[in-house]
Amino acid sequence: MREVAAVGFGMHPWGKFEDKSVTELCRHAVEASLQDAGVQWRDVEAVAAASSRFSGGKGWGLNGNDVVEDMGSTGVPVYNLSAGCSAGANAFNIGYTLVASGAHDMVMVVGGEKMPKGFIQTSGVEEHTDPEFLRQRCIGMPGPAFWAVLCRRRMHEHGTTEEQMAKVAVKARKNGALNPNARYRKETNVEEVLKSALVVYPLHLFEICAVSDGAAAVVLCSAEKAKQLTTKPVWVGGSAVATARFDDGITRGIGGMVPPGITHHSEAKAAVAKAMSQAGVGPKDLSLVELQDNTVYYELAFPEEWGLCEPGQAEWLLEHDETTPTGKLPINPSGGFISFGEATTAQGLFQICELGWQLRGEAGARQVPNAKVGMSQTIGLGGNATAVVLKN
Amino acid sequence: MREVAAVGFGMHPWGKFEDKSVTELCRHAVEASLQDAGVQWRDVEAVAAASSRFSGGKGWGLNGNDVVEDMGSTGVPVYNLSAGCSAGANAFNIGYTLVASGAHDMVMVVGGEKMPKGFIQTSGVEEHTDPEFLRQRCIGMPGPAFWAVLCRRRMHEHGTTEEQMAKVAVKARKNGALNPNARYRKETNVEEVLKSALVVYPLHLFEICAVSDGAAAVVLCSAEKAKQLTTKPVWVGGSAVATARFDDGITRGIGGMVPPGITHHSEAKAAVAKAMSQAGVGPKDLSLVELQDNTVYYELAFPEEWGLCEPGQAEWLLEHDETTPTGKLPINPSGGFISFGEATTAQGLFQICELGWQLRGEAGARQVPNAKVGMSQTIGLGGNATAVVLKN
Amino acid sequence: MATVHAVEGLFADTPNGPRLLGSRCATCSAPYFPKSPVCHNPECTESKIEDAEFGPTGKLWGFTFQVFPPPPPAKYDEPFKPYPMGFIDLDDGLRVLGQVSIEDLTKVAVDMPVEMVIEPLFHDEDGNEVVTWKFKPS
Amino acid sequence: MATVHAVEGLFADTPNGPRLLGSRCATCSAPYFPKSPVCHNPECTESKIEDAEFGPTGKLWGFTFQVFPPPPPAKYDEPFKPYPMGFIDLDDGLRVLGQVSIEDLTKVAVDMPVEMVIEPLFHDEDGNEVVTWKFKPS
Ligand SMILES: [Zn+2]
Ligand SMILES: [Zn+2]
Repeated sequence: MREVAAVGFGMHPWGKFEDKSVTELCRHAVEASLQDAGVQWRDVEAVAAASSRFSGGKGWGLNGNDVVEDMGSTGVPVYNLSAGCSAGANAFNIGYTLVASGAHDMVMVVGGEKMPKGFIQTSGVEEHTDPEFLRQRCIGMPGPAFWAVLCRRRMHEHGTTEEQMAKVAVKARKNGALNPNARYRKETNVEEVLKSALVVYPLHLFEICAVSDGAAAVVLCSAEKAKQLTTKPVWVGGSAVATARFDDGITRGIGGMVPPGITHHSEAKAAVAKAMSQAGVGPKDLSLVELQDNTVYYELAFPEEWGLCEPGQAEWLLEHDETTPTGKLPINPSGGFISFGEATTAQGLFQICELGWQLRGEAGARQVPNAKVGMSQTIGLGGNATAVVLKN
Repeated sequence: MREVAAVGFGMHPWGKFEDKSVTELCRHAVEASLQDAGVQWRDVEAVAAASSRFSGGKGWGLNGNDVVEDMGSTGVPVYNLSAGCSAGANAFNIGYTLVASGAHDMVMVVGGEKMPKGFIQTSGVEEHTDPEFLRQRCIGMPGPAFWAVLCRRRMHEHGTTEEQMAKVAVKARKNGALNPNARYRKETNVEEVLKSALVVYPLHLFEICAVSDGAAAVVLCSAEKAKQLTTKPVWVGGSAVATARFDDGITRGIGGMVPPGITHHSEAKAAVAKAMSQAGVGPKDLSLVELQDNTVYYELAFPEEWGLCEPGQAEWLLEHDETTPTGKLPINPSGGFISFGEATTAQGLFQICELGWQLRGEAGARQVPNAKVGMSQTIGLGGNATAVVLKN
Repeated sequence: MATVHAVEGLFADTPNGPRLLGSRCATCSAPYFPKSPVCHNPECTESKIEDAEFGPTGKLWGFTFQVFPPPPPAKYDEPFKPYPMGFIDLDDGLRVLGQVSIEDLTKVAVDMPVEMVIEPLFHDEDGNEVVTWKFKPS
Repeated sequence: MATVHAVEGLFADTPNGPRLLGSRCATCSAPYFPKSPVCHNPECTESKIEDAEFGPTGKLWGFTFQVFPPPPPAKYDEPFKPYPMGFIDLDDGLRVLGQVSIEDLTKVAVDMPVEMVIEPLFHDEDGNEVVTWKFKPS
């Protein structure tokens, strides 16, 4: 496998854009990434795209083809990847593999999404063999309830308080306020968070990410190309994809096995471990982490599930400001999903753009000092997860 | 890039299977491919799957995740590829790249589909920016009309007769009759074909593929693994993906440019050229071709568009039985889409299975004598195309 | 006006009391609810699926409250009344999702012992009482 | 009962006669129909999109007959009457899809010179005559 560099990062800000098509959002991101890399659309040899359920793709998930038709049909191979909320970084992994293998020297990775309003429904089919249907019809349990159950369990195990959870949101929004690409750019405070609507106990509105529109793109290339383009390439240390294991403690339907110990988010844990191992780095080497905070709960649970801190230590790190951009373990300096909202299939790529900008020292007021190694992670429907390690 | 071997081929027969889920179809194909390869599900290190619009995938195109959950959640990376009717071979290309790059030593490629009845609609959205909608509302032109227009143009240019087109179907069904996996296993004759309903002039019902259910799977592995498993591996000589060029003569919406010369199916032509070049073979080296015959027209047009014969020579080859399994240029010895019907995203993989069986000399009564090199090709919505060359 | 199950075939009031109707693999003892035609455990050497009943006793692993009316395909009686629900670890090795049947919501607690019951969930258009499995403190 | 366009903004009866309303890139002269906000030609060095009219004359590159009623979202008047349609190469460089307006279907021929017309396609629920672009022998 060859070394792979990330030489262009582009993003359309996250938000709600009634007047723009997803094609326009993607064009903005793709053009920005090309300009950032100093290359032309014609230099792109292949496209790996997040395949969307909600927007574009001719109703068939052909979102990469939409981008190619819009930017100019050069005949390049296109790969459209479906992986729920992990699609963006799943596509990144394919882009990485296409360059690492020597199949291509320059690949565009892109994800864009315009989200419908309200809760994300997974299938909508009224079918008795669909576990999603059974959960909603027989138990009255919509998706976000999972987060809430896990969160409440954590409160029991580690004594996590509602104030601490609110502080995660406060920290996220503080970072988001410093990020021109974030949707929510106003700081908040613990009181305001706890006064926001209780969505599903113990989680409040400000502690769960909204749905947004957005697009992001990354240009990957070989070491040889990278050296022609820049003196400061960012390198892909690791890119991993994994799926949930059979013994995962989060049952995917309405019933599963009582797991042997704590095996939650086995897909995320496996992806993170593999990406770090590929990159030859350990928890101590991480300058920053962009993790998937659909809810504040994840920011407390993930670091310890991955061995970045001890069980129960996440709250301590938070209380001691160690997860801020200037702390020991900066988490989501971008502002995270809490500040961006979720444009499902594009999420993995906004994280990777943030890693790139941080490693180059271009993150402005939210800059992590002396950032050398960054890791991002997503988790999506179907038991999909990804992790990416970028380094200088 | 490392050498990649195809060591397991598995298929669920094509047809209509009201009582089986797509998961069951896929399980049948996957288990058959594992048995064929002599490996266990646990040996599979990654899955590349065709992402379906019609069946399974939790409504999000997560068809590979369905397969993994069903076969057993080992935690392997899953890649779900959308490419319209090219999805199966697009996923094959990713499986190939994952092994060729060294990322994995053994990868399962799978595609399965249960089709709804009737014509395939592409989006169904009544939206004035959707070219599909405009074509149907303003012109009253459904999808199959494209084939008919191209076909009628060919009649004008090469004097192709309706009898010759019927003969393509007769030849296809003769091969299909010898293939236990084909849906239509009864021979037909020119008279019967021409008496079948005129669907869209000049194409009759028997000259257009039906919609079917089906599933197919291929196990790919490194040369080292292959040598442990078999003394007769089939090698992936080439695997290519391409998209249509801007100057393609088949306008994608309702209007485009008058092309400079004949530039039809530029995506298929590019994929085929690349796959042959990768494999280091030319037209003369091909023992057999499995091409996408949604309609008989393609079997006449594609060989000459790809340089396998001279313009206008396809009818001559047909009339002289040179495209039968024992001819000079055997086309679709499997029976093709005409005999199988179309299970959109699985099609590319039934073709590749046929190549594998032919190259191993296991194709029974439809065997191409002394088959050494086989090529398959698909073309799909969004301007996607693929080509694969397998060799002994 | 009859009593109907939210979805048929998932649970029953057996001679031994309320039980969930699933299956279990005789080889690796993996539990399945709803029933599974094959064993999905990748460590399992041979899928040997047999019908199995699960319940009634276990512990509430974690919980939450549904405080807003849930979106379709969920159904509920008007006026909507918040309810607790969570993951229940049954003694026989099945982790199952379910509502908690309890009057005083402040009494719901992690690791609380619970017992399966069959209780009303909502009333359908024909006035039928639609029941489902729930868990009450035991 | 008025005359309405099948879809607004795609064609017009201009002072010069019926025309398709599209756009063209001033840099590379690529034609677009319907209008495109940007030039999609990968060889083009700078997207410079201007409104452009196309038609009326050209040649029928290839054709077919719609012999069955087309599925929705197509619409047609009952009883359904088969019609020819095809790809028309306009003299100004646009390849466009359209119906062929002709009485004797046996007279439709490849490379036949044609001319754009605006003609009825179907009648809507309100009795309006819905018109579209078609091509008649010229
Ligand atoms: Zn078992
Ligand atoms: Zn231009």
